[in-house]
Amino acid sequence: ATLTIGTSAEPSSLDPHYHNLGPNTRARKHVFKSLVGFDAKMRLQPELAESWRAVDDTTWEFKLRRDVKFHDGSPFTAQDVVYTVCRIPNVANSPSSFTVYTKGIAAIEMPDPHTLVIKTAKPYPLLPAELATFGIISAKAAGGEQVTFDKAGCKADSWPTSQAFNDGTLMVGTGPFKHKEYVKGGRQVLERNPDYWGPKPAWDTVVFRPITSDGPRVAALLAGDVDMIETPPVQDMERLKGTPSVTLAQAQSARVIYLALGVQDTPPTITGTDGKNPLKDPRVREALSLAVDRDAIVKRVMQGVAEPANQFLPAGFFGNNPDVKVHTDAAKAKKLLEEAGYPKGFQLTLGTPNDRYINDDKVAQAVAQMFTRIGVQTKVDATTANVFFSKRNKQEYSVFLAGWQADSGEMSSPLKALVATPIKDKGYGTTNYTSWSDPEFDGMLETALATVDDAQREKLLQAAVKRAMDATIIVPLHYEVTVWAMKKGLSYEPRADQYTLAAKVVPAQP
Amino acid sequence: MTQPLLRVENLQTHFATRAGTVKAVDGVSFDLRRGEILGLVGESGSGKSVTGQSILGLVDPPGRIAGGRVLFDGEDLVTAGEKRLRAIRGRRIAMIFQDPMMTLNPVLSVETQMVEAVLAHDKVGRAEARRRSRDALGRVGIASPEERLAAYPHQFSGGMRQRVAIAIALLHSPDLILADEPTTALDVTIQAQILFEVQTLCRDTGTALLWVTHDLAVVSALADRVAVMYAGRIVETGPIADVIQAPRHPYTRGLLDSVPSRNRRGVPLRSIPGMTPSVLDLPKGCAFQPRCGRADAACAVMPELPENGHAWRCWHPHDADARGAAA
Amino acid sequence: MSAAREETPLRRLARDFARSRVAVIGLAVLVLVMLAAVFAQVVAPQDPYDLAQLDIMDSLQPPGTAGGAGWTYWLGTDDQGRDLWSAIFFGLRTSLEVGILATLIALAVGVAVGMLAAYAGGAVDGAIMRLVDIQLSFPAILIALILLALLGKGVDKVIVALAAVQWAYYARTVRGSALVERRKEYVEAARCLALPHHRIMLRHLLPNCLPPLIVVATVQVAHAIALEATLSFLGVGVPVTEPSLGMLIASGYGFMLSGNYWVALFPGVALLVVIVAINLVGDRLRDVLNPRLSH
Amino acid sequence: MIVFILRRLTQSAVVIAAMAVLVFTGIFAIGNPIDVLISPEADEVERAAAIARLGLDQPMHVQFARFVESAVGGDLGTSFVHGVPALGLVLQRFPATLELALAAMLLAVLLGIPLGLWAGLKPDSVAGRVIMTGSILGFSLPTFWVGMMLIMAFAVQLGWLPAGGRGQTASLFGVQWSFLTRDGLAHLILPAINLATFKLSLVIRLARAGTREVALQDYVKFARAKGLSPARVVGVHILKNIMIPVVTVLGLELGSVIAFSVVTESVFAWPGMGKLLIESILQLDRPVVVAYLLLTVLLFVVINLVVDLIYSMLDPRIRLGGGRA
Amino acid sequence: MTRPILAVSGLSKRFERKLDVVERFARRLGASVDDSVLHAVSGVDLAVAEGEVVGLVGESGCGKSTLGRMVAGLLTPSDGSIQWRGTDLRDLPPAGRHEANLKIQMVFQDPMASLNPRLRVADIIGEAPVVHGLVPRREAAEAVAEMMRTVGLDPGYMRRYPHQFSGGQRQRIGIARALAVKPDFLVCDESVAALDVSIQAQIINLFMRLREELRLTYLFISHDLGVVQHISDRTAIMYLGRIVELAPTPELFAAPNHPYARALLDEAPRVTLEKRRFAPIRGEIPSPLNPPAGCPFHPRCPHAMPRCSQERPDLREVAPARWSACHLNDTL
Ligand SMILES: Nc1ncnc2c1ncn2[C@@H]1O[C@H](COP(=O)(O)OP(=O)(O)OP(=O)(O)O)[C@@H](O)[C@H]1O
Ligand SMILES: Nc1ncnc2c1ncn2[C@@H]1O[C@H](COP(=O)(O)OP(=O)(O)OP(=O)(O)O)[C@@H](O)[C@H]1O
Ligand SMILES: [Mg+2]
Ligand SMILES: [Mg+2]
Ligand code: NI
Repeated sequence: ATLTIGTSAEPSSLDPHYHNLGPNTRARKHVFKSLVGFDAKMRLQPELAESWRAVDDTTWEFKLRRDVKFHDGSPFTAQDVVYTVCRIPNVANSPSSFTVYTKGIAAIEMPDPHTLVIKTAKPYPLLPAELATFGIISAKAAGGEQVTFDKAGCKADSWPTSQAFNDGTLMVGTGPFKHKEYVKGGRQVLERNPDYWGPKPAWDTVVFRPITSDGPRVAALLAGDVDMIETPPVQDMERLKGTPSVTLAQAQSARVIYLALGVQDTPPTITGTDGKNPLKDPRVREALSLAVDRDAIVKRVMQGVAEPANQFLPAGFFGNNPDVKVHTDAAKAKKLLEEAGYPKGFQLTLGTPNDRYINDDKVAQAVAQMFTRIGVQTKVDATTANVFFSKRNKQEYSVFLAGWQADSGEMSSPLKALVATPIKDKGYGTTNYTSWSDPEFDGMLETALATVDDAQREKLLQAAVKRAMDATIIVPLHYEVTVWAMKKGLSYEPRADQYTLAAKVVPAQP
Repeated sequence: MTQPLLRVENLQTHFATRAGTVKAVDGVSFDLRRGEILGLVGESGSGKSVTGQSILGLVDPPGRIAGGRVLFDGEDLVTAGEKRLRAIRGRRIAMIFQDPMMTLNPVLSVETQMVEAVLAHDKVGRAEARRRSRDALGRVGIASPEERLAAYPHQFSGGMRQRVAIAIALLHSPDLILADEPTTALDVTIQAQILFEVQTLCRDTGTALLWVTHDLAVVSALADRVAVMYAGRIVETGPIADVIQAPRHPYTRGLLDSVPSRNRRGVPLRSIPGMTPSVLDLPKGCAFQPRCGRADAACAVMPELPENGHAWRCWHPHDADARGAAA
Repeated sequence: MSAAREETPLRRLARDFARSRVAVIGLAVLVLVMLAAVFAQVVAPQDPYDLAQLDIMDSLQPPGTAGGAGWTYWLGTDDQGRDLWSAIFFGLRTSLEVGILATLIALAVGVAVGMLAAYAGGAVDGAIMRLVDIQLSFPAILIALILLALLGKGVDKVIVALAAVQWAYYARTVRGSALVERRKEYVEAARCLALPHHRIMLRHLLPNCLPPLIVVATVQVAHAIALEATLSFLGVGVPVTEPSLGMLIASGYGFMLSGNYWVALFPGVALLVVIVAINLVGDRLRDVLNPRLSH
Repeated sequence: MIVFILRRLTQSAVVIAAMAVLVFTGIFAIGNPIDVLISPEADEVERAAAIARLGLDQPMHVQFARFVESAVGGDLGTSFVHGVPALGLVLQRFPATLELALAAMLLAVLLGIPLGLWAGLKPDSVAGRVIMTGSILGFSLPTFWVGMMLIMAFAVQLGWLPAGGRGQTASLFGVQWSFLTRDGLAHLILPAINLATFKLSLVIRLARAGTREVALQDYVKFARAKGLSPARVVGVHILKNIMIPVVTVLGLELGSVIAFSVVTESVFAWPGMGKLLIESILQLDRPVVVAYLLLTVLLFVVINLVVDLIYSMLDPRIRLGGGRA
Repeated sequence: MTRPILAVSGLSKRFERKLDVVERFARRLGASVDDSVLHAVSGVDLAVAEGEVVGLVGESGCGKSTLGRMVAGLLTPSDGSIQWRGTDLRDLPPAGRHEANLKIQMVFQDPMASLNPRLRVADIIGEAPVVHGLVPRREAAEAVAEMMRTVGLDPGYMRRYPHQFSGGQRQRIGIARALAVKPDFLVCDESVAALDVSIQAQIINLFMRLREELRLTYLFISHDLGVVQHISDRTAIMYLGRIVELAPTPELFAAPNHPYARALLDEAPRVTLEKRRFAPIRGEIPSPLNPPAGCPFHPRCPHAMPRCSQERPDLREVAPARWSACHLNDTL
């Protein structure tokens, strides 16, 4: 049987290490498995590694599966992992590579072909999660059987080009599907890997068709062109729900949509305050948070296809602090503004992309309405993602709307990126464009990130979340809910990581 | 007397325009015998061209023939069907237009345009059609017709183009050629050449010719008979010499008197006062009366045009011997 | 020729124009629409740009729903809770503003450049016309797309982008008719009378070059409106917070498959009516002003 | 003729050069592609490395010089996003767009000219008026709206035709074409109609205006006076004359059809260059945008040349006059 | 003859088209493109006495209009000089030249195209005198009315537009416009050619009346021999940019000297009583792009001799006041 899936975005390359991007990873996961995987709830699960354990704070041991064969029939061994880790920093032209996830590795040892010992320089609890981000390629197919790991840079005659993946020559993986055909912009065709070590997929052939416009993607499903689509627009949910030939699957994702409140000394987009930045006053920040009616946004703008957010990751995710709550109280918000010395409010421009997140600009407009209602006259500057991100990264917005997806599925990811004080070479505060800096918080986070024990780490993270939320630097709005729509007769277990995995699509049991 | 080749009886051609009905031709009648040359003269807008086109049923909407008969060899062309007309057009009655720049299709070669004219009426091969075309070109005095066939109209001068048009008209040796001011746009020396060809051809083939022009001089040199039109009607007709020598209608006379070379040098010309009336609001009765020195109450009724040799449509014609000062 | 009533060219134009009923209807619609757009504040119950007047809880109400603020949403609301009836008027205003201003700017630039080229001739003419050729040989939508990607969003930027892609049409048209008119004897007569150059250009040449320009301009207004709608659809037009008709449609586009047909339908219809009306008027003007078809 | 071609080529060279500079500086000014491309979790070291890999650490004029240098050698750079040669990327998408554009053009011409002739010959008839009204509508409707309506009607409601995508393709001359397979053809119909709507209206109007003008000319009357059948008068004498303006405009329009396919391709998810362009602009994939525009300019040059040749075939005054056009 | 009011000597006009860069390059590649020089008028000498009417006849494209337009200051001569009342126009100071330019006015051929359709008659006639300060703005209306009366138009029509007039009336407006700046010299370029015979006669009469009343001098360009014969004192016949014969009108028409003049006069149709056999000269006017060497008329001339194709005959006085450019005059 053939399964045709309409995807909302196309991978920019089939090279699994070229670009750390959702669609690329989705495509990768069909053909190249990684050491560690995520289940639908984004909990770690074994993949090519059968099991793993922390030998000590800086040493990890992975036991690899023994029954795994690459698509070309050759067996999967530890050398393939070593080669993959070596290759990752050597992808030509990669705009955004996976080196962030391999950097922590200080050394790799292979006691036997199915055991890996990985050493880190510091305690690195996130290692297994980060090993889940990239797929393992075949060292043999790429001619890298002799390559050994070297922290300073591995040596090889040449590294495979992305082109070799795009044209199929190196599409030799360990996944449930084999590469068959790829027409850029047109389709990607996969066929079942009969020798797959895991549960066999239900489909002989899978066709991915990128249909990036929302309407046509839904139309293609309704017209029967495709069997399943990713992320139908929330506007069409009602209709899809009412269409008997269609079933839906939806799952809360690990992506939070938030507002970031900038505390720069001179606010870039606030006027009416004599040049002062009102957001430096915690009361004002709290007032803004109180002004936001998250239920209204979820119900109206997101058509119910979202979950009001009170922190960076929904309940159930590692590090979620059940004690953290947010409220909506316009009256109190006004009062707080008054106390802070802004009884008449001020003027604010809210930056937002308009093509990055689901209904991003509409959410921003709703927020603007709500801010305006408590007296902060808010304008929305909605631009395409490229312009928005450039401006944001130059801190040209006092308040902006953005989203964060925790790829590792745990709280450290958003905290490290959004709230921590930026430290360039350590990857802290990479997306903290608020000028916010709280040394105490930084310390809490650092401790957590060095704690390998999960239970203890979770506690630390929960405390850090509380501290961050109390400062109201980030105002969480909602968690995106990922939706799949498919023909009646199919079922899909919705995934928090938002990936559409053909192997998990099954004909419904009668 | 034998039946005339062409007999136009009370022809009326009207144009329905936004401003009202334009009676461009309003009761024109004349005869044309085989081999005869009739000059149709009159000022701009008097209805000469429309008359010519009405004969072949070529008036485009909003114009239509509102009445009258056009008897060609006894057959009424006004009531004839489009198919019948097509059989006559080009074969028995040919037509030449005024502007040689505009009568040939600029994007088709001369050969195409001639051959299609042959093939429209005769079922002959292309080679034969081509041969005939070449001969026709030769007959109108075009040097090396073989090469010229392949040329396009813009490669010809005005005079040459008019010759091509005439050659096309001659392809089927028609009985009648309607020539609508074919030399007006040409220089005198070229005009003389064309007139020479036409004259020779008519004499040799016995083709009848209706020569429409506003130039009395050309008509006087070429035609056997003349008909003078004013505001859609013929006001005077007769053998050319009679009309020129003794114009009876005041308009004809005024026209002749206006010709500078018939006046003494330097003295004011005896012109017709006033201006050509708009066809839309003609006075009742004689259309010329507002400009006529002789008009009186009688002119409110349209005079008839008697049907004989030299005839005129006027209540107060000039005397036959009272000639103007041109002598 | 009736001596009593004086016939100015304008009056003649009006009379000829009025002979086509469809065109008169088109003109009437256009005038109505313009008035509605100008007086949008008065005609529309809600100011859709004033966020304080919007309530997200009123979003996507079907036509005829009673709104929270005491009036009825006759055409329903969009996803922001904007009253569509009001939004259409304000959108019309933006669309017309974009269309007309862009056209006027382009017209001004084009006429100046075109006249200069025609009157100066020679190398100046050559250089200008090459520029125009280059501009014209490149599709408007691409230039606008790139320009807008460059300039960012905003009504003013759209206007600039549209003017930048349109000026060449006018330049070419003006130059074309100026060259024709320039050869006419009345211009020679003016030169013979030693009238100053600027006077000949402005008083004699320009008015006679206007008819084709008027036609081009009307059509271009319609084009500009449609182009702006398309650009907004592609995500590079006016900002979402001040939606033009195109933007309204573009955001309604997302609702086409859902049950909320009104969000896309009504602005679409409004846009259609405006463009058709303009085109009808333009078409009629073309017929009336074209001397070759006038009889 | 040589002069003509030479002149066109010189002009085109200028256009291409100007375009290259404009586009390059323009896109440069829009924003930093790194902001979009790089993973937000990446740290500064990683950022710097990526910037260096893409060559974005150099000042603009150096980047431009490098670009020109390799462009002369036929290399328009490597896509930031896709990591493959930009030109190859665009070229790969080119057949899809070309196919769509040609199909639309064909539709526009094959329907537009007869309809325009009809409307021109009988301007006051009911059919003539209907055609003209239709063409005004076609002229006025925004393309994306029409496209969506078509999908709604024919794909969603009636289910006759697929809603988007390119469908099955077959290979001809080593290129994949849709029209060779049934499925592909079915996929082609709606987008082609969508893209053709505007041009169709344009052709109708041109043909009608031309016909009305040509029909008044003396040579048409003369052709009738020769006793030619109406079919020949219309089919040869009138048609050949109106083809001249139609061909000129169509030549220019083929370019704009290719450009406008941006919209249709977005609506119908047609995997052509236009869609690639939009994506590339949004992702600031500079090399691809530049490659696209340069390719388009080149295409226009070729089209214009072809049009001029056809034009001169149609109009002997140009072909034989030897004058400047 | 008194001192001429206007004299031209050696007046020439060439329309040149130079190759541009691309074309020059193309020529290197073997394309057949060349600079082209069109000799519209070549070395014309002509003097017009005050109050005189000089007719200029010739066939289409022979350069009549070009000559007229040079005289009227609309074209700059390529060579030669124009003297206004004895002074070379080039030697005059700008103000003087401006004045001289106003003194020479032109009446055009096409009664429709020569009037700006968007101006009222009052503006058409009154604009120039007001702009040049000949008439104060306040008195403009009166001046226009006066002018209209002069040319036989009803001043009541002052506020009308050109399209509301008939062809003859329009031509009168054109004349009034020229007269409004009080010229001494009128160049009439085919000013009656587009009119019907009956109207043409009225306009000719008007020209003759104005000549008397305003002491005007005319250069009367026409291809209609009858008109020229009627109106002009002297007639010049042009062929391919040159004057081939110049003589008092009656003498010229009675006995043309130049073979071309003879052919022209012969072939001009005139109203006669008997039918005529046409015996035209063959051939057509050669292109002024490459005029034949020697006598321009020699390819068509029935009397051409070998010398005619080599040596160009000068315009010489062959009899008192009669000038002709033909080698035959030498052999006599
Ligand atoms: N298509 C038309 N629509 C309306 N009126 C027309 C049309 N064709 C001709 N007429 C009118 O018919 C009258 C006669 O026109 P016609 O062309 O026969 O004049 P003519 O004598 O040939 O003039 P000319 O010497 O200028 O050719 C004119 O008043 C003209 O306005
Ligand atoms: N502006 C110009 N550029 C190039 N050639 C010109 C120009 N004006 C006139 N000519 C050419 O100069 C020659 C003489 O033209 P001119 O108009 O003086 O002739 P004409 O005797 O007035 O003819 P007609 O009787 O047709 O008015 C013609 O061959 C014409 O093509
Ligand atoms: Mg006529
Ligand atoms: Mg002339
Ligand atoms: Ni009488």
